[in-house]
This record gives sequence, C-alpha cells and structure tokens, in this order.
Amino acid sequence: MNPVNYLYLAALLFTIGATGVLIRRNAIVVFMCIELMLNACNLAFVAFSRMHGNLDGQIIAFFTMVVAAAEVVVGLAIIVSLFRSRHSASVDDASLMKL
Amino acid sequence: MSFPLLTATAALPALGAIATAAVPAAQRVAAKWLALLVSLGTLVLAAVTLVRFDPDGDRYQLTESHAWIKEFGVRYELGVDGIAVALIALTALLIPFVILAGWHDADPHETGSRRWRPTQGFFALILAVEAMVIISFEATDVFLFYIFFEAMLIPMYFLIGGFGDKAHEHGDEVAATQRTYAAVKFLLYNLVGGLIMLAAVIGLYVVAGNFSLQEIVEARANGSLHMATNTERWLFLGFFFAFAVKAPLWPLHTWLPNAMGEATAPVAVLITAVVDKVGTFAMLRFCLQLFPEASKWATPVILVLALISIIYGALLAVGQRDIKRLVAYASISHFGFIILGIFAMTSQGQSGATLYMVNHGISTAALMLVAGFLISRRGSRLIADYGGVQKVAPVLAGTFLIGGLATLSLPGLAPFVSEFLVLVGTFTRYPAVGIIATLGIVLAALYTLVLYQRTMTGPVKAEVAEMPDLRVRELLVVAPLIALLIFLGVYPKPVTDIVNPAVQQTMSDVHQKDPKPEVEAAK
Amino acid sequence: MENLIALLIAAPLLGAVVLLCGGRRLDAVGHWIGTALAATSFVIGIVLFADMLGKNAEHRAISQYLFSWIPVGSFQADVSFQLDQLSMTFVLLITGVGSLIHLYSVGYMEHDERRRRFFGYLNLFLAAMLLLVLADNYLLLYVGWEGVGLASYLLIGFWQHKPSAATAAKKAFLVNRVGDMGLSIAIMVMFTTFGTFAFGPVFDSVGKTGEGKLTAIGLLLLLAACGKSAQVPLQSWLGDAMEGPTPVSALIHAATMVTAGVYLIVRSGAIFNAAPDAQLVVTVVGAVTLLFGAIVGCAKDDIKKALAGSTMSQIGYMVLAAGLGPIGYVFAIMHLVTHGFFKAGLFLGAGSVMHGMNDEVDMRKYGGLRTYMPVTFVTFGLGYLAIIGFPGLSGFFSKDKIIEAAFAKGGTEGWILGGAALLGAAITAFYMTRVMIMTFFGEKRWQPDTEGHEPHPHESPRSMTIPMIVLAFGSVFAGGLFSIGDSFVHWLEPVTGHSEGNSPVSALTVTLATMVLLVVGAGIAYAQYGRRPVPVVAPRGSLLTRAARRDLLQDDFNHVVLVRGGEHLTRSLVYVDHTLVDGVVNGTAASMGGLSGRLRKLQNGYARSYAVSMFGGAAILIAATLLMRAV
Amino acid sequence: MSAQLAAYSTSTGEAFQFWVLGTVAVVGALCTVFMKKAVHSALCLAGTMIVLAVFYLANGAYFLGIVQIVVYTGAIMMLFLFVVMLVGVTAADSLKETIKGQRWLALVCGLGFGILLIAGIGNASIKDFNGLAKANANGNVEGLAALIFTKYVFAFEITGALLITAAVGAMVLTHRERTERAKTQRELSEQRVREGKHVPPLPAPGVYARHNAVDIAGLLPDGTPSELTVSKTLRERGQIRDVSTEALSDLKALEQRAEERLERTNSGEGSK
Repeated sequence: MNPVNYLYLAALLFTIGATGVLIRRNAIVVFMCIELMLNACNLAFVAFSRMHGNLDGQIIAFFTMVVAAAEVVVGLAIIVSLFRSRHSASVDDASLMKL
Repeated sequence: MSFPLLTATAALPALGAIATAAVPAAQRVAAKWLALLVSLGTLVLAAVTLVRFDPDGDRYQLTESHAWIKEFGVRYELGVDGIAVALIALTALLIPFVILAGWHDADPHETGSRRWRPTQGFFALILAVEAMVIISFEATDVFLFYIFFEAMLIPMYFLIGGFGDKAHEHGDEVAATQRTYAAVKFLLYNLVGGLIMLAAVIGLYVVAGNFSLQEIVEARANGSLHMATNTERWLFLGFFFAFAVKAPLWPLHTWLPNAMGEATAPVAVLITAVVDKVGTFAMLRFCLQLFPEASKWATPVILVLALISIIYGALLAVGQRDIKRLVAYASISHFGFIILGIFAMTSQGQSGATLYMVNHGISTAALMLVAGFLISRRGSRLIADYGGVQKVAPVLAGTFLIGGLATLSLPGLAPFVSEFLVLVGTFTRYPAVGIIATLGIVLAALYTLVLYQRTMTGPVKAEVAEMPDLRVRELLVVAPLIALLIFLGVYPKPVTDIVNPAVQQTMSDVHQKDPKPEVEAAK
Repeated sequence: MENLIALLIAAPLLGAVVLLCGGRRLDAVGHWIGTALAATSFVIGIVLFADMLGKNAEHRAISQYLFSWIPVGSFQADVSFQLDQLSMTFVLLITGVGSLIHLYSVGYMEHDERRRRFFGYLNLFLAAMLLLVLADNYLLLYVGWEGVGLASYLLIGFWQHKPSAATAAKKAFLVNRVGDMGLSIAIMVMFTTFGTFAFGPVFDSVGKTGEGKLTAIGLLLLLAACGKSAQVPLQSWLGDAMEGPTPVSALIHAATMVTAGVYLIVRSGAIFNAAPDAQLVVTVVGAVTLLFGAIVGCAKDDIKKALAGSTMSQIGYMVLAAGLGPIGYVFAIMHLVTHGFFKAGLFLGAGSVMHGMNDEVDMRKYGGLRTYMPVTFVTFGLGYLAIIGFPGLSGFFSKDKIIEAAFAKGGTEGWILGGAALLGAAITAFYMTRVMIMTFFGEKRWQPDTEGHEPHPHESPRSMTIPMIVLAFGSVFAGGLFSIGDSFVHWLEPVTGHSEGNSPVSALTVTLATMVLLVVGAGIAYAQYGRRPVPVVAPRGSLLTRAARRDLLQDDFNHVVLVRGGEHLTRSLVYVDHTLVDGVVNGTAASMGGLSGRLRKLQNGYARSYAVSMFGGAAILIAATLLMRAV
Repeated sequence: MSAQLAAYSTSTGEAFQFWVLGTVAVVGALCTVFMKKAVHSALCLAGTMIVLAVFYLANGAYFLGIVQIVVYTGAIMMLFLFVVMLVGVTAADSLKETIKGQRWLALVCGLGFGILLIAGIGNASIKDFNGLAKANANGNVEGLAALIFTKYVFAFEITGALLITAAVGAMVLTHRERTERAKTQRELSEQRVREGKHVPPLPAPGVYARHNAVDIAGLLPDGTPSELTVSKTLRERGQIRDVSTEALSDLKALEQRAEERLERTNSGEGSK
C-alpha cells in the first residue's frame, strides 16, 4: 500500500468535516466538525512527516493539538454563555451580522 | 545640523491642532485664542523661511532629508523653491484671517454638555489642514507628498460636513443633508483622483526605483533613467488627474460649488484659496518636472480644458442665484487661468500662474469672507434676498466691491498682474488661445458687477434695513487683505523676484524657451 | 522738474485715499480737501507747463522712472512717466476743467449726504486719468484706462439707490471691458511682435514688421478707443451714463474721459501711420459716429441725453480727424480741448438748470428760463455758439479745420468723409438750436413734480456760476488763441507730426459751406421749435425720430442678441452642469448604489452562508492552483 | 512491526489495518455529521479520533498517537460531552434546512472541494518516501523534544501563554457577575406573600407509590400532570416524563385483565 493513501483519507475527512460545518446548525456539532477538520490536517501532517523523514510535521501537528485544545476551551465557553442568554445553541440564531 | 525650519513650520500648526483639540469644553474662547496664536506663530516661521530663502541660490533650499521607510526608499525629504516658498507664505498668511473670520462660526447652539466641543474641533481641523498643506508644499519626496495630499481630505471632510451656516433658506434639516452630500462628494472626487495618483506613484517607483523628486529629475536629465514614451504618458496622466480634480479643471469641477456653497465662508476660503492650490502647485512641481515630454504631449488638450474652464466657469457664475456658488464658479474660471499659465510653457505664463495662485488666494479670501459676513447677517445665501445693502452698510459694501474688483482683475489690484502675465504668456505661444481666454475678463466683469448690483445697490430691502456695518473684528480681517491686494498690484516685484528663478528652472526642465519677439525692438 | 510728474498723480490719489478711508469725520471738510488737491495738481501742471515753454521744442519731453513694476523674463513693465506736449495739453485740460468741476460740485452736491465720497471718487478719477495720459508704456496706460473706467462706474452709479443708475453704471463698465479686451490683446500682440510695449521702442521699430501686424494692432486699439470714447459700435453706454450726477457728466462723459480714445489713437500715431487700412476704419468709425450721435441728439427730450448725443458726435469728429493721419492729429486734439471747454460748460449749464428745476431733465417741461437764470443763459448760450461753430468762437476754428482735413484726405474717401462732416455740422446746428430754444425761450411749460412741488427756477450759487463763467471764456477764446499763428500746431507738431494735405476745395469754400449749412440747420430748428409752441408731451414723430429716441435701436439689438442670448446661454449651461456633467458623476454613484443594493442581499447575516462562500472560494483557489500547474 | 518496515514500504498488515480502520474512520466522520443527537455525534467523533490515533502510531508518531488518545479523546471529547450535558442531550436537532439553498450549495461545494483536493494530491509527484527511521533513531519523544526546545522554543512558549489565556478567557466568559445581592430566604418568602402566588411550598414531583423520580410531574386530581412539580431546568429542557397516560393505561390493562377473567365467568354464564 502506498502511504499516500493516508493523505487521501485526510482529504476525505477534511471535506466531510467542512460539509458538516456548513450543514449543521447546532453549534456544538459544528464545533465537533471543526475538530474533525483539524484532526484530518493532523493526519496529513503526520503522513508528510513520514514522507520527508523529519519530525517537523509532527511538531506542527502537536502545536495544532495544543491550539485546538485552547480553541475548544474558549469556544465551548462561548457556546455555554450563548446558550445561557439565548436558550439555544443554533448558529442561525446569531445572525446580527445581517444589515 | 541647522534648525529644521521647514519641519518646524509644518509641525507648529500640527501640534497646535492637537493642543486646540485638547482644550476642555468650557474653555471655548481659550481654544480660539490658542488657534489664532498658533497660526500667527506659523506666519512668523513662514516669514523667517521667506527671509532665509535666497532667490538666486540653489534650486531647493533649507532642505532636510532623513530615511523613513528604507525598504521602499521613502525619505522624509523637504525643500522649497521660489514657488513653494511663495505659496507657504500665502497659506500661513491666510489662516489667521480664516480663523478670525470664523470666530463665531462654530459656537455650539447649547453649551450644557461637557463633552460637546465643536469649537475646539473646528479650529483644530483648520490648523491640521494648514499643517498638511504646508508640508505638501515642502515635500520633495513623491511618496511623502502623496500622503499629505491625501490626508488633508480628512480634516476638510469634517470641516465641510460638520459646520455650516447658521441659517439656511430651507431649514436645518435640509442644510444638514446638503452638507453631507457636499462633503461626501468632495471626498469621493478627491479620493478617486488620489487613488489613480497612488497607482501612478507606485508606477513611478517601479520605473525609477525611488521616490525622490530631485534624484529622479536628475537621473532623467543626465539620461541614466530612461522612460518609455507610453509609460511616461500614463504616469503623467495619473498624476495630472489627481491634480486636475483638486484644482479643479473642467469637467472634474462639480464638487467645488457644492463644497463651497455648503461650507461656512472661512472653510470655503480654505478650500479654494489654500487646499486647491496644492493641485496647481503640484502640476508645476511634479507633472512638469517628472514628465516633461508627456507634459508637452498633453498640452493641447489641457489648454483646451483650461479654456473651457475659464469661459464655462464664468458663464455659470453669471447664472448662479447663490452668492457662494457664484464665487465657486468664478474660482473655477480662475483656476482655468492658472492651469493655462502653467501649460503655456512660457516664463510669463508660469510666473503669472504662480502669482495668480497667491493673488487668487488673497482676492477670493477677501471676497468670500465679506460675503460670509453678509450672509451671516441676513441668514441667506440667495442673491435675490439682498438689495440696497450699500445704503445701510457702506463699509461692508465697499470692501465687497474691492473684493469683486480684484476678482475681475482690475488693474492696480494684484490679480491683474498675474492674469495679464498668464494671458501674455499664453498669447506669445498660442495666440488664438490667448484671445479666447481674454473673453474671460469680460465675463468676470459681468458676474462680479451683476452680483454687486443685485446685492448692494437699488432700493433698500426691508430685511436688510437693520443690517449692521462691519464690526472691528471683521474689519481686521478684511482691511489687511485689501491692503495686500493693492500693494501686490502696485509693487509685485518682491514676489516675482522670488518666483522667477524657480520658473526659469522649471522651464529648463521641460526644455522650453520663451518665443523670441518677431523683431528686436530698439531700446 | 521730472520729479513733479509723479506728484501730479499723487495729489488727487492722496485725496481719494483720504476721503474714501477717512470716514464720517471728514464729512464737513471733505469737499474742500478734494477741491484743494485737484487745484494743487493743476498748479503743478502750470509749473511744469511754464518750465516746458522755456525749452526748445525738441527738448520739451521729460520723463520720470519710478520703479520696475512687473519684471518677468523679457516682459518688463515699468512704472515710469513721460510728459511731452501732448500729455501736457491733456494734463492742463484734465486738471483745469477738473478743478473747476470740483468747485462746481461743492455747490451742486451740497444737499447730498454722501458728498465726501463723491469727491473721493472725483479725485480717484483725476488720478487715473492723469496716469493714463502720463504713462510711457501701454500697460501702465491700461491701468489708467481701467482706472478711469472704475471711477466712471462709481460715479455713474453714485445714486445707487436708483436701479437705473446702478444698471447704467454696470453697462458702462461692461461695454468698456469689451473695448479693454482690444487694448489688452493689442498689448499682447505688441509684446510678441516687438518684445516690448513701451511707447518709444514700439514706435521706433514700427518699420521692422509687416503691415498686417500693424493693422491688427491698430484695429485692436481702435476697439479700445471705441469703448472708452463711445464710438459705434460700442457707443450704447454713454446715453445711460447720464444717470450720474451732472458734474460727472461734464467732467468724465464730456470733457475728459471719453476723449481718452482720441488720445490713444493720436498717441499711437506711428502705428496708424504705417497701417492705412486701420486708419481708414478709424475714419469710417468717426464719420458714422458723428452722424449717429447727431441724429440721436436731435430726438432726445432729456437735456443731458441730447448733450450726450452731441458729445458722441463731437468725439466722432475727433476720431475722424485722428484717422486722417498727420493732417488731422493736431486738429483732433485741438477740437478735443475746445470741446472740453464748451461741452463742460454746456453740461454745467444743464446741471444748473436742473438744479433750479427740481432735477427735472425733460426739456419739454422747461421753456423761458432765460430771465430766471441769466448767468446760466449767457454761459450756456456762449457754449451753444461755440459748438455749432459760430465764426470767431472756439468751435469754429477747430471743427472747420477738421472738415478741411477730411476733404484733404483726397479721392472719393475725402469727399465722402468731408461730406459727412459737413452734414454733421448742419445737424449739430439743428439739435443745439433745439436745445437752446426749448430750454431758454418760448413760454413756461413747468409742471409740478410728483410730490406737487412747483419748481421755482433760480440762479445757482456762486460756486457753480464761477466755473461756468470760466469755461465760457474758454469756449469763446480758446480756439482763436490756438489759431493765432498756428501756435497749437507748432506746439504739438514735435509729438504728432503735421502735414498740410492737398485739399480739393479751398479753405474758404469749406468755411462758407459750413456757414450756409449752419444757418440752414439752425433755421429749421427755429422754424420747428421757435415759431410754434413746444408740446409738453412728445408727439409720436416719424419712424426716424422714434428710432432715434431709442438710440437708433442699438439697445434693442443688444437686448435681443446679447442680453437675451446670454441669459439663455447661461441658463442652459447651468442646466447642463447640473444634469450632464454632474449627472454623469451622480449616475455612476447611483448605479454603484443599485449594484451594492443587490449585492447586499447576499449578506444575510448567517455565519453558515458566509462559510459556504469561503469554502467555495477555497475550492476555486485550489482549482486555480491546479490549472496554473497544468498550464 | 519494526520501524524499518514502517519506513520504506507498507506491510500488508498495515494495508489491512488502513482499509479496515479507514472505513471505520470515514463512517464515524459521516455519523458525526449526520447524527441527530449531539451525544451520538460526539461519540462517533471520539471513535474516529481513536482510529486516527492508531494511524499516528502506524506512521511512526508514537508520541502524538498517545497524546491524541489522552488529550483529544480523553480530555477534549469529554469536555464536549460535558457541554452537551449542560446544553441538553435530548434537544435533538431537526436536520431540516432553514437557509434557502444552503444544503445544496454546501454539498456541491464539499463535493467539488473534495474532488479537487484528491485530484490535487493525485497530481502531486510524491515519489520518494524517506521514512522516519533516522529521525526516530534516538526515540520519537526525544526527537520531538529536541526540536521543540530548540527550533520551536518560541512557538512553544507562546503556545503556553495561549493556553493560559484560553483558560482565563473561558473562565471570564462563563463566569456571571452578580449585579445585585442575592435575595435571602426571608426576602423571597416576603415577596411571595406580597405577590399572592404560591404562598405554600411548591408541590413535590412524583406519583406516590408508582414513580418517585424528579423528572416525573405530579398528577392533579383529574389526572393531568402539573408542571409546577418539576424543576425549572428540566422543564426548559423538555425532559419531563409524563406518566398521566401510563396510569390510565395501567388501569385499562388491569380492567381488561379483570374483565378477561370476568368474561370467562360471563361466558361461562352465557354458555350456561
């Protein structure tokens, strides 16, 4: 098997995640889809790391994880406070950007 | 290193603007005095610059040069030639009068709020404009010039849109709408011009590799910088478009009547007498020096446009019903003369154009400020609302008449000298253009005298019967301007002496010589 | 002595500044200050004249250089003066008549609360007029030229509360501006041709250029002269200018300013001598105007307008003479001087009549005034005799010479021009007799004015009669004095040159013909107005009379063609500016607004919608990258 | 599996593992997207992540594989579950689209994007496959540590700062400042009396003798449930279990059973 297949898998997962972000309205699920996309990227980084024979790709994946953790913390906090004030976790309810 | 006089001249009003803006709301009067003192201080610095300037010395004097943005070769480079020094003097001279004339223009309606400080803002903005205009005259780095050329739009926008005449014939709400319209129009026109110029500035950098006016001109002169004909023409058009909007040249003029009509008289003076001069000045300094061949290539079209401006502006001035718009159209006509003089490419034309910038500044300031005093008394800008003012306010009428006579270029007053020089300069190279332009002086007489007749003479209208004559503050504004108009009309030599060498150098930049007379007259 | 020249101008200029800036404090003495400074100028003129007489004819011209005015490259304009015999003649005329009229105005304007200002304007006029005749280059002359225009504007419109006065003033200035355009273009042509516009250098190098250029310059100068001297086709302002106070009409619109055109042509004699075509046009303009003015003068019932027509006509004589070249220059100036005396006298007389008649100007409401105003009657009468060319009086000598010179032009032109001049003399006799009879003879036709005040004609105060008497002396004796031994010819000859033409008809024949025509003209007038009572309301009159009353329809022409046309033009241009020029800009802005209004709908505020577009954008970027690689 | 093999080629074992676990991952991802309930989505996601962790291990990223399981699946996903619990597990999303054309656009974009991405990878010339044998020679964790504390030390420090900021941020966001003093019990009771509503304590939940859970509304005398009896939180989440019909159906069943027995009797009587 060609290790490039890992990249195809990563691309597929990323696309699924992105589509999920677009389709779902529940903020939590949207957030999970984002995590899925990040993980897909990580997989690609790890695969690249193996291809190039150095560890930089893994380092980046590591940082991605850390940043993702930070992001999840803040993001979930935002969702919770949103839910508190609106009693809903739907992203469509937050449409104040409309003119 | 010597004292950075040019920086100081521009920095003083800039600092003054900040200080004025910071004056607390209650100290309204203090802010006015502070602004006046700062402008007078700037005048002193400008006078020192004028004295330190040696007309027969180097082309650019009192130069300062510091690296600024190294990566792009942008330098903080200042220097003045005779043309710039004359215009700096004009600017520094007019601002105190503008401030004095607008003494009560920005008094708030109610004085309760502690954070509402329109007065401070008004005077701070005026000083900011002064600082930017002065540095535009001083900058010899194209990029530096561009920044301030554009930046002065910001304070002007707020001055036009934020402050209007106290009374308006259609009520406050309509006045606010029209003011906003005028301010936005002003901004958009000039921004479009500025953006096109930005493209040309970047283009110039790509071609020349730096922004220094002197270096580029030198490189072009000694052949080390070659510009393809088409490149030069496009760059020229980019620069010229921005300056033509600011000047303003027909058909890019329609923002001026709106802006001058809606703004208060002092701000209108600021627009036409100070800010617009940057446009014509820049034609002389940047268009001609950087792109001499393209300038010559474009001359026929520009002359025709200038000619249209002259006649068209004058005819439209005749047809106006609003005093301030009339002056605005008259200014368009006069800017036509200035541009005509610049592109006639004769020493008389260019010296005349430079002189015209100075004289037009003074004469329009005199006329517009008196018109402003008149309007503030009656609360209307419509000519038809006046009549017989001469009878009740003879001094006001007299000063208005002198301002008008200056506008129609009566010999003995300063504008005559410049207008005649422009006409002669144009005639020696393009006789037909010169003759048609002369028609402008007849039309000038028409709109000025019609304005004077309708407002000042005839039976006294009931609404103006109680009109007070000029007050001491107002007289203090007008009298020096009139004295200056007469002085420069009788003895313009001090100015021409400063301007002539710079014009000669510009002429040699564009490789032009005055046409020789047909026969050498016996002396 | 040279340094006195500037003082000539400085004295009245000082007066103007002091009086106009002085404020109400000077109201009480202002008129005397003005008069004194005018007289000062006259005294300086006399001193210079005496000095000039003491020198040889060749060395009489003096000059004074003050400072460099506009130096730009080869364009060098100086403020410098020259005083030669021609200028001297004008200086004396201007300051002399001017001083007298100042004196007269003291009485005439006594009841006007703005008298100080009036004297300020008069002084300003004197200064500008002196600058005009003393300048040694065309540009400085131009300053004086427009300066007198300004003074004229201010003085015609002196009673600004009357809309008619304000309109007349504006009209005068505008029409003059059209003429001034000619002068300024003439200066430009001179500068491009000769590289200078100072009198001496230009005249010296006239021979070096082609006749075409000189003709152009000559015609342009003529245009300027037409404007200032109210010659056809720029004559329309003079009649309206009578809205000004009468002393102004006397000084500016009769004796001095309106003759500036003649001065310009005579001064530029060197140019005209080399451009015969231009000269011909000058003579034609002069001939046409002298008939035109005379015809208009016949029909006017307003005493001042009748005199204005006469002024136009007399200046026509001068222009005709000036167009004749060296044969005529001297006589043009001579007629100018004598005309200055008698026309000023006539106007002052008219003013005196109006002063006694509650400012009534309609001659049909005068009549029989000779017993009420004896001094006015006598001085006016002497002026009358002088203007119609009664033998022995001033007008006789000067006008006769012009008619002779016109014949001496030779050829068909000579006959036509001479004939026109003769005809003009006859008409002059007619209309002046008409004025004289309607005003001073016949029965009283006075009527109360609108407020019911019955006029009480009375003789004017001393300050008014003295100038009239002095001018009457001038009207009687000046011509004779000038002609004794051709003294005036010899006086001016060094400046203008002089030649005797070969007249196809002898001088005596001309004189006799003039006399006959004079008697005929006066006789017709007597038959029409002296023998029969003058109707108070003007009869309808013939077509010509009606046209002449309306200034031969010239105003109607101007109104229809220039005023109406101009109004339409400006109105349509305002429309064009608003809809077309501004419309393009606003249209662009509106279409941008419309487009963004559409695009705005894409911004529905849902984060997911924006995310779709981002995602789509990313897809497009990838596609582009792949495509770029593929290519 | 030796590192050598993992580096240069892929063993059949790895291929087998890839195809099986890869399928699981994709199915898990799809379920994450399409499951109606957030809890199910979260569980599916956790499954996918564990599969990914295995892939990391297979690719020689031993450290990351462990971190993925411990931090991601263990910590982050649990955090998600907590939030789901807070926000409401049962609040099932309707998958009905509200924005016009959004779903189609999203699908088209996703499809296009995926195809392009995969085509891009297919197009890329990835020939040489170096493997991590050399890099992992001193051990994977040591290799990573050497890089993190030398080349990426600034990024590492900044990430630390980021984490602290995030922690503080989360606290700030979720912490609600009290704007007024909390009312004492006395004040609350006084207020109740003043308003005249529910002066006595609220009724207790549960139906005696049958159900005593807190999410079951007490029944009124007519047999309808009273919402007052359950807590506000449950009420808002819609997590009230209604047993009013249950009692009736129980009764019905009882009656039926009784009748059945009686019927027999009745039928007996009838047959008699």
